[in-house]
Amino acid sequence: MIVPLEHILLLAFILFLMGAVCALARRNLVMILLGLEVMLNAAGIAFVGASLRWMEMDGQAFVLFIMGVAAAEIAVGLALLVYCWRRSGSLDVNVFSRLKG
Amino acid sequence: MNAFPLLSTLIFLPLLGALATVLLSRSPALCRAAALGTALAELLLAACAIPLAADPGTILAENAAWIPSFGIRYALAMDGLSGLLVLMTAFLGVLAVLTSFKEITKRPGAYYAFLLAVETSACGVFLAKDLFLFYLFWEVQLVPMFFLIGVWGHEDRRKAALKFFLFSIAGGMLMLLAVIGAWLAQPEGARTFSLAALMAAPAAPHVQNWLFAAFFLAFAVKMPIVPVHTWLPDAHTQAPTAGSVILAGVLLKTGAYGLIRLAFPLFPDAAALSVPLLFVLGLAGLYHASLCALAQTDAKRLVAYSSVAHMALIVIGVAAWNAVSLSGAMLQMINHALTTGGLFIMIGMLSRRSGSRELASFGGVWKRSPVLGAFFLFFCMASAGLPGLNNFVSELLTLVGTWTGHPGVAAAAFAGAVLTLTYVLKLAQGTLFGTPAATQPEQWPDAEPLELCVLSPLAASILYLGFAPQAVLDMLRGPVSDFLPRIPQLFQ
Amino acid sequence: MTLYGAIFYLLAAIILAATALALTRRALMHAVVYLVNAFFATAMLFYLLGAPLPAAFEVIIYAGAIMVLFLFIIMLMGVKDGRDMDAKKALAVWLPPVFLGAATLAAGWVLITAPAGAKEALPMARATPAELGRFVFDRYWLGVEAVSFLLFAGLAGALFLGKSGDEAGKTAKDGQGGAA
Amino acid sequence: MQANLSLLLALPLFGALVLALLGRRLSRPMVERLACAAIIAAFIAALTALAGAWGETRLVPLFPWFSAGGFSASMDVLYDPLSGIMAVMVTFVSAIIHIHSVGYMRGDESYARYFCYLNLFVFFMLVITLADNLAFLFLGWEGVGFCSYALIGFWFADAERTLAGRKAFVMTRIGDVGFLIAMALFFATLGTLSLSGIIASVSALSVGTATALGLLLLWAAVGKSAQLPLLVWLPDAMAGPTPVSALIHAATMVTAGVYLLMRLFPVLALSQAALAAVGAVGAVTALFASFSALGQRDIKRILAWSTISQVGYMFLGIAAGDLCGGMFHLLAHAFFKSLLFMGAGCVIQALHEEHDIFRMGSRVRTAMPPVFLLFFLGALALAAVPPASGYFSKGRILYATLSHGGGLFTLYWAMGSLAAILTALYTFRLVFVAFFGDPAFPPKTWDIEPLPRFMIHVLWPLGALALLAGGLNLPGNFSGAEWLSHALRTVPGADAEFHGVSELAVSLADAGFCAVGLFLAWMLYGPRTAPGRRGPADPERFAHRMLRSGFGLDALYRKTVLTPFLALSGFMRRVVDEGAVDAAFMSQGVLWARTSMAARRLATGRTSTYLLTFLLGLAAICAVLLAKGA
Amino acid sequence: MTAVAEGWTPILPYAILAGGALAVFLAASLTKGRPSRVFAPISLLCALGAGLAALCAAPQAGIFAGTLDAGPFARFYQILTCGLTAGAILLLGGYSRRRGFERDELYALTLLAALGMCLLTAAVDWVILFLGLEMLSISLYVIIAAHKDAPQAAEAALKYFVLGAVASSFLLFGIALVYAATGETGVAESLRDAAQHGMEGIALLGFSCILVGLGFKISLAPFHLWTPDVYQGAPAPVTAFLSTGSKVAVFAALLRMALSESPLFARMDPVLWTLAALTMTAAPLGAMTQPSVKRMLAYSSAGHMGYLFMALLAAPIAGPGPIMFYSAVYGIMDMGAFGALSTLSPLDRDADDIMDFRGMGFDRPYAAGALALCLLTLAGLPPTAGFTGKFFLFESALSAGYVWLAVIGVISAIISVYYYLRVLAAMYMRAPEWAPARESAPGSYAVLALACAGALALGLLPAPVLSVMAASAPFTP
Repeated sequence: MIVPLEHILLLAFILFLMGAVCALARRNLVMILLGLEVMLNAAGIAFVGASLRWMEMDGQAFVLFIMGVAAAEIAVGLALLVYCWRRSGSLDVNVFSRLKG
Repeated sequence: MNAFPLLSTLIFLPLLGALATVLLSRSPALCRAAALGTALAELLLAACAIPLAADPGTILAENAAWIPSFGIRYALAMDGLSGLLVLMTAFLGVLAVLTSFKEITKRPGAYYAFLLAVETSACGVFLAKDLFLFYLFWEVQLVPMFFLIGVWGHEDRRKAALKFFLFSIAGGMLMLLAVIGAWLAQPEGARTFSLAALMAAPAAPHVQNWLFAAFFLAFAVKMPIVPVHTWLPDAHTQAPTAGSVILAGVLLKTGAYGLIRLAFPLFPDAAALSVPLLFVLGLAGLYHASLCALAQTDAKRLVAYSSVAHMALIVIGVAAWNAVSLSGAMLQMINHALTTGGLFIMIGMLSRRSGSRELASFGGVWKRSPVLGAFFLFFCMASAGLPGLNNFVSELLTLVGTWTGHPGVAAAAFAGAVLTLTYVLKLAQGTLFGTPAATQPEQWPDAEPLELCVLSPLAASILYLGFAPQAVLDMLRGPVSDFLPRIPQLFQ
Repeated sequence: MTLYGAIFYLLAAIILAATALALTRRALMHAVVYLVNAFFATAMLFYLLGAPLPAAFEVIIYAGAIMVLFLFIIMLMGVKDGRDMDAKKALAVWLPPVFLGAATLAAGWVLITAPAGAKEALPMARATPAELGRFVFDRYWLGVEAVSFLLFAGLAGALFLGKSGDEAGKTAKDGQGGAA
Repeated sequence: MQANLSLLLALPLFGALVLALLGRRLSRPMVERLACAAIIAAFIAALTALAGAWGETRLVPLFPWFSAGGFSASMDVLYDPLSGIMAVMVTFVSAIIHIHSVGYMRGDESYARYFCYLNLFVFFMLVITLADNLAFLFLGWEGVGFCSYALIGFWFADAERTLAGRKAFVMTRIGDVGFLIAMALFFATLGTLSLSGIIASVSALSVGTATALGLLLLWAAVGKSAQLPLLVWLPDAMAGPTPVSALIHAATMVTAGVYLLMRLFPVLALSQAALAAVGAVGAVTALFASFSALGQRDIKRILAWSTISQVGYMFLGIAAGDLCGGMFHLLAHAFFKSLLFMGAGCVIQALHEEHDIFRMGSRVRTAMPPVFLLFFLGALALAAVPPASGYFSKGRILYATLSHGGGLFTLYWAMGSLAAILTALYTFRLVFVAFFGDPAFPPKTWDIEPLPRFMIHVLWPLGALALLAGGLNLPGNFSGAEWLSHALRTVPGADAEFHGVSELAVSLADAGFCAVGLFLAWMLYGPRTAPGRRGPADPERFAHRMLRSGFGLDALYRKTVLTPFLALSGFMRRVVDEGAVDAAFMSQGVLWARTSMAARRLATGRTSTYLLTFLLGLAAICAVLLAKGA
Repeated sequence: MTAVAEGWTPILPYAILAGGALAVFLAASLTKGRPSRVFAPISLLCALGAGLAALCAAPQAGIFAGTLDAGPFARFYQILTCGLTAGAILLLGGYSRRRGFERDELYALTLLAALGMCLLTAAVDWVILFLGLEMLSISLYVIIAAHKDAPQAAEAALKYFVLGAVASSFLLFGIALVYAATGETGVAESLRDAAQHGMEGIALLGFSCILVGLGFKISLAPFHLWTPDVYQGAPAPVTAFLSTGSKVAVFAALLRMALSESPLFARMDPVLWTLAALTMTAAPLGAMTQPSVKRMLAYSSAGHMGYLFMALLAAPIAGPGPIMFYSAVYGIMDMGAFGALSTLSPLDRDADDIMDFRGMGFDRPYAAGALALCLLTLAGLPPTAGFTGKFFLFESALSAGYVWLAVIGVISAIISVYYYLRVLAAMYMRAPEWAPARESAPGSYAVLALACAGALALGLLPAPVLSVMAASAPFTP
C-alpha cells in the first residue's frame, strides 16, 4: 500500500505553486519558462496519482498528451524568446512595456 | 382590417425617402425634392388615415408574427390619439424639410435622410401595439437625432448631442429591464408582449412599483420632467432649426404618449400611488422652467425652457386622470408641438438674419420686417395661451379637469399662466420692439416666399385649433374613454 | 508506513528540494541541471505509482528533449546569469508572489485535506506499457491525431519565427522597449 | 335676431382681418373709411337688435366652440336689455372715437396697424358684452387685454411705452387668474359655464362657494378695471395714443370688470361678505384715486386717476345692490370721460404734445373755443354739477349706498361723498389751470397747431349726452320716468327698490358737495388768484410727492414684487438649474472619468503585474469558497 | 450510455481544416518560397468548406469517437467559428499582402487555430478540450508575431504567450484535480458527480483553477489586463480573429460545463456572481477615458464577455439559447469593428488613436459607415443585433433572478454607449486631421458588408437563428 491520494495531490499542489511563484517572481524569461515546466510536471504527477487511485489508465494517457503539448509549447516559446531577444537585446520580461494605459 | 398595409407604409415611407435622399446626395436640388416629396406623401397618407381612425367602424390594425419564441409580434394599430400624433409628425416633417432648404448647405443628402429617419421612428412609436416593438422604435429615434444635432448643429454641438443621447439612453436601458420584468411577471405559459394582454393582467402591486418607476424615469427624461430636463436647453440651442422643431414637436410627444398609453395603463396600482409625485413634479416643472426661462439671454434656450413648462401641464393633466383633464393633456401635446415649432422656426429665421441667437442681437424686428414681426407676435401670443388660439383650449381643459379632483394643484397651475406671460413678453419685447441692435447687418429681408409658405399653414392650424378644436376632441374621445377605466382607484 | 510509502516520501523530498534549488538559482545553467534532477526523481515516482511508460517518457521527453532544448537556447544566447536576482530589489520582487503562493497553498491544503474521500492508502498496481499503448490508441486515437497536429503547428511556428529572425536582425534593437 | 347679432360681432372682426391682411396695400383714406364704416354699421346693428328684442332675454347660439367629457364651451350670445344697452354704448362711443382717431392719427404712417387693433378691440369688447358662456367671455376678456397691450405700446420704437404695455398686460393677467379659477369652480360646482345656466341654478350654490366665487370675480374685475390693489398699470397706460386711452381706458375695457359683476350679480347677492368686499374696494379706490388725481400735473394722468375713482363708484353701486344705478353711472361716465379724453387729446396736439397743465394757460380757450366748451361740458358732468349727467348718476349711487343701511355702507357713503368733493376739486383745478390765466411755467412754444375741424365737431353728440344723459334715469323727485331702471327690470338682480332715506335730501347733499369742491378749486386755482401762488405746490413736500406717485404704490410694487421676482428667476437659473441640477449630472460623468483614469493606471503594461493577477484570482476564489463552504 | 455517432461524417469539418493547413504548406513548398497569391484562396476555400460540411452534415445527437460531440450545439459553434475564420482570412489577406508580410505559415496557422476552436467547442472529454485550446493558443502566439515590421507585435505575442502558457498550466492542473476527485475524464460527467466520491473539496479547487485558466482566455475581470495590450499590439485582422474566434470557442466550452447540472456551479455561485459583476464594471472603467480605439474595443470585448458570463450564471435555468445567439452577434460585431479598423488604417501603422478617426465619416463613407454600424451594435442600440442580443441576455438573467447583476449590466451598458459614441462623434463631427490613404481591398469590404448585413438581419429578424438554437438546446451532455 502506497501513500494516500491526498499526499500525492498535496505534493503536486506544492510543486505547482512553486512553479507559479517562480513564474510570477522571476524577471528572466528563461526562468519563467522553467517555472512553466514545473507547473506542467506537477499536473502530470497529479494525473498519475489519480489514475492509480481510480485504477484507470486515462490519467496516464493524459500525461502522455501533456508531454506532447509541453514540447510544442516550449518549442514555440523558446522561438519567441529568441525572436524577442534578438529585437530587444534583453531577456527581462518587463523590457516590453510600451503597450499600457 | 383593410388589405393595404396602411400603417406599415406610414411608418416606413419616410425611411424609403431617406434612402432615396442618400442615393441622390450627389445633387442637393434632387435631395431637397426627394425629401419634400416624401414628407408631403407622408402627410397625405396620414391625412387620409385620419378619417379611418376617427370613425369607430373601421379598425386600423396590423399583426404579424415576428419572434414567436418570446411571444413578440409585429403589431400596429391606430386609434384617435396615435392618428393625430402621426398627422402632426407628418405636418411638422414637411415644415422641417422646408425650413432646412435655406439653412442646410453641408451634406444635405445625409441631413434629410436623418430627418426622415426620426420621422419614421416617431410614427413607429405612435403606432406600435407590441411592447417590444414600441421599445425598439423608442430607442431607434435617438441615433438619427444624435447625428442631426451633432453634425449639423452649432458651435458646441458634440457635447449637446452626447448629453442628449446619454440622458435618453440611461432612461431607456432601465426601461429595458422593466420591459423584461413586465414580460416575466406574466404566468409562465402565456407570455406575450402584446400591450392588450399586458394591460389585461397587470403584475403584482409591489412588482408594479419598480416597473412603473423605470418606465416613468424613461418617459420623464424624454418629456422632459424637471429634475432630468437639463439636456433639453443644450440640445435645442445647438440643434439646427429643423432639428429643434422635430425635437420639440415630435420627440417630446413620444415621452408624453408613452406616459399616457403605457406607463399608466400597464401599471395601474403603481400609477395610482404616483399621482401626488406627478403633481409635485408637474408644478415644480412649471414654476422652475418658467423662472429659468425668464432669466435666459439666448432666445432658443428661453423657448426650450418654455416647452418644459408646457409639458409640465401635460403631466398635471395626466395625473388628474379624468375625462376633461386627459383630453386637455392630449390636445396640449398637439398644441405645444405647433406653437413651439412655430417659435423655433421663427427664431431660426431671425438668427439666420442677425447671425446670433442672443436676444441682445435681435430688437426692432417689427420695424425692419413687419410681416415676420406679426407672425412672431402671433406665435408668442399662442404660446402665452391667449384665448382664440390653440394653447388656451388645452390649458383650460387640463386645468379645469384637474380642478374637479385637486383644486389646490389647479389653482397653483392657473397662477403659472402669469409666469408664462412674463417670459413670452420678454421674448417679444427683446425681439420685436425697441430699436434694432447695433450688431444687426443692414441687409435684413422681410419674409421670403419660402418662409411664408412655412409660417402660414402653421398659423392657420393654430387658429383652426384655437377656434374649432371640436373635430380633434371628438377623435380623442375614443382613447380617453378607453384609458380611464383602466385605473379604477383614480377614476370613480 | 510501508516500504513503498517511505520511498514515496523520499522521492517527494528530492523532487521538492531539487525544484526549489532550480527555481532560485541566479545562473541559468545550474537551474536547468537541478531541474533535470527533479525530473529524474519524478520519473522514479511515476514508476512507483505504477506508470512505467510515462516514467520512461518523462526521462526521454522532459529531461531529454525539453531540458536539452533549454540548454541549447541558453548556450545559443550566451547569457551567463539571470541578472535579475540582484539583492536590493529581491524583497519587493519576491514578496507578493510568495505571499500569494502561501495563501493559495493554505486555502488549497484545507480544500484538499478536508474531504474524507482521499485518505486511505492506495494499492499497488501497474499499467504495463502494452496495456497503456493499446488503451491510448483505442480510447484516445483522436487525441493522438490532435497532438500530432499540435506539434506540427509548434514546428511550423518555431520555424516561422526562427527563420525570418535573421532578416529581422537588421531591425533588431528597434523595439527597444522601455527601461532595460 | 341671430343675423343681427352675428352681424354685430362679425363686422368689427371682419374689419380687423381685412386691415391685418391687406392693410399695407390699401390707401390711407380707404383704410380709415373701412374701419369707421365697420364700427358704424355695427352700431346700427346694435340699435336694431335693441329695438327688435326690447325687454326680452334671448339665448342665441352662434358657434359650438369645444366640449370634452362633460365640459362644454360654446360661443352663444345672451341678449337681454343689459347687454343690449351696453352693446349700443360700446359701438356708439367706438364709432365716435374711430372718426376722431382719423384726425388724431393723421401724422402717423402705421395707420393700418392702428385701425386693425382698434377694430379687433371693439370685436373683443362686444364679445364680453354679448357672451353667454364664461369661456367665450374670457376670449373677449383676454382679447381686450392683448389689444390694450398692443395699443399702449403702439409707438414701439420707444422702449418705455412698450414696457408700460407689458406692465398693463401682466397686471391684467394677474387678475385673469381669478377669472380662470372662478370658471373652474363654476364647472366643479354647477357643471356649466353658461351664464343663463348659472343664474338658473344659482340657488344650488352654498354661501361659502358663493363668497369664494364672489371674491374671485372681484379679483378678476379689480385686475381689469384697475381697482386697488391692481391699479398701478392704468396711469402708465397713458403712454398710448389718446383716442386709445379714450376708448380702452375710459369707456370700455375698464368697465368690463363692472359689467362682469353685473352679469353675475345673482351669485354675488348670495353672500353679504362678497358684496361688502366689492363695496370696500369701490369706496377705498374712489377715495384713493381722487386724492392721487389732485397731485398730478399731466392732463391725461389726472383723467386716468379720475377714471379709477369713477369706476370705484360703479363698484359701490353694485355693492349696494343697485345694478341700475351702476349701469347708469357706467353709461354716463363712458360718454363724458371719453369726451374729456378726446378733448385733452385735441389740447395736447394743439399745444405740440404739451401734457403739463401748468404750461398751458388760456391759449387753447382763446384759440379754439369749441374745444374748451366741449371739455367744459365733460368737466361739468365729471364734477357732478347739476343738471349734468354725472350729478344724477353719481347721486343715484350715493343714494343707493346710503339707503342700503348698515354701518358699513354708511361709512362707504361718507367716503363716497368725500371723494365727490375731491372730484369736483380736481376737475375744476384742471379746468382753471389748463384753460384760464397764463401758464405758471413757460411753455416750449407759443404757437397753436391747427386741428382738422371734423376731429372736434364729431365730439358734439358726446357733449350733448354729457349734459343730458341724466334724463336716461331721472329720479322720482325730479318727476323723472326712471327709463333705464324700467328697461333693466327684467335683468336678474336689477329690480331692487330703494326707499328709506328721502331722495330729495340726498340729491341736495350731492349738490352741496359739488359746490364745496367748486369753491375750494376757485379759491386755490381760480383765474383771480396770483399766478405765483397758483403754481404747483412745492413738489418736494411729502404730501405732494405722495399724491403724485399715487401714495407710492407703484414704487412699493416694484420694490416688494418685481425686483425680488427677477432676482429669484436669476437665482433659479444660475444656482438651481445650472448650478445644482445640471452640475449633479455632469459631476456623475466627471466622477466616472476620474475613477476610470485611476483604474487605467492598473494596466501597467508589465507582464509580471499581469501574472500576479492569476494567483491573486485563485487565492481570492479559494478564500471565498472557504468562507462560504466552511 | 450515450449514443455513438456512426459513420465518418462528423469528422469531416476537422479533416477539411487539417487538410487545408497541409495543402497550404504543400503549396508553399511548390512555389519555393516566392510570395504567391495562391495561399489566401486555398485557406479561404478550406475554411468555407469546413463551415459548409458542418452545415450540411445531419446533426446526430451522439458522441463521436468517445470524445467529440456531433450534436447541433457543436455544429452551431463550428459553423460560427468557420465563418469567423473565413472572415479573418479575408481581412488578413488584403492587409498582409499590402504590408508585405503575407506568408503561407500565416494562413496554415489560422486554419490550425480554427481546427483548435472546433475541437474546443465540440470536446466532450477533458483531453480533447485541452488539446483544442492548446492548438488554438499556439497558432495564435505565432500569428500575432507574424508582422515583423510592426514594432509592438512582438511585445504583444510575448505577453500573450507568457500569460497564455501560465493560464493553460492552471487549466491543466484544474483538470487534474477534477479528474482526481471523480475519476471521470468526460467534462460533463466529472462535473456532475463531483460530490459523489466525497472529494468535493478537491473538485472545487480543481474547478477554481479551471475557472482561472479559462477566465484568462475570455478576459474576465481580474485576468483581463492583458487584453488591451495584446489587441493594441497585434495587427488589426489578427485582433479580429483573436477577439472573436478564441473567445467564442472558449465560452462554448464554459457553456458546456455550465449546462452539466453540476453541484459545483451552485457552490461557486457567489464567486461567479462577483466575477461577472467585476468584469462588467472593470470594462467601462478601462474604456471610458481611453484615447486608443483598439484598447477601448479590447475593454469593450471584456465587457461583452461580462454580459455573457452573467447569462452563463442563468444558463442552467434559462438554457443556452441567449448565450449562443449573443456569441454569434458578438462575433459578427467585433469582426466588423476590427475589420473596419484594419481597412481604415494607413500602411505604416494601425489607425489607433481617436485623433486618427477624425473626419473619417464623410471621407471614407463605406468603411467608416461599417465601423459606425458595428459600434452601434456593440452599444446595443436597435435596430442592430446588439439590441436583440442584449435583450435576450438580460431576459435570461432576470428570469433566473439575478436582478442586481442585470442592473449592474445595464449601468455598464449605459457607460459603454458613451465611449462608443465618442468614436462616432470623432468620425462624423470633427474636421479630418490628415488625408486618409485610399484603400481598395475588395476582400475586407466583403467582410464588412457581411458583418453589417448580419448585424442588421439578426437585429430585425432573429427568429430563424433562434429556432436553430432551440433545436440545439437539448444537445447531448
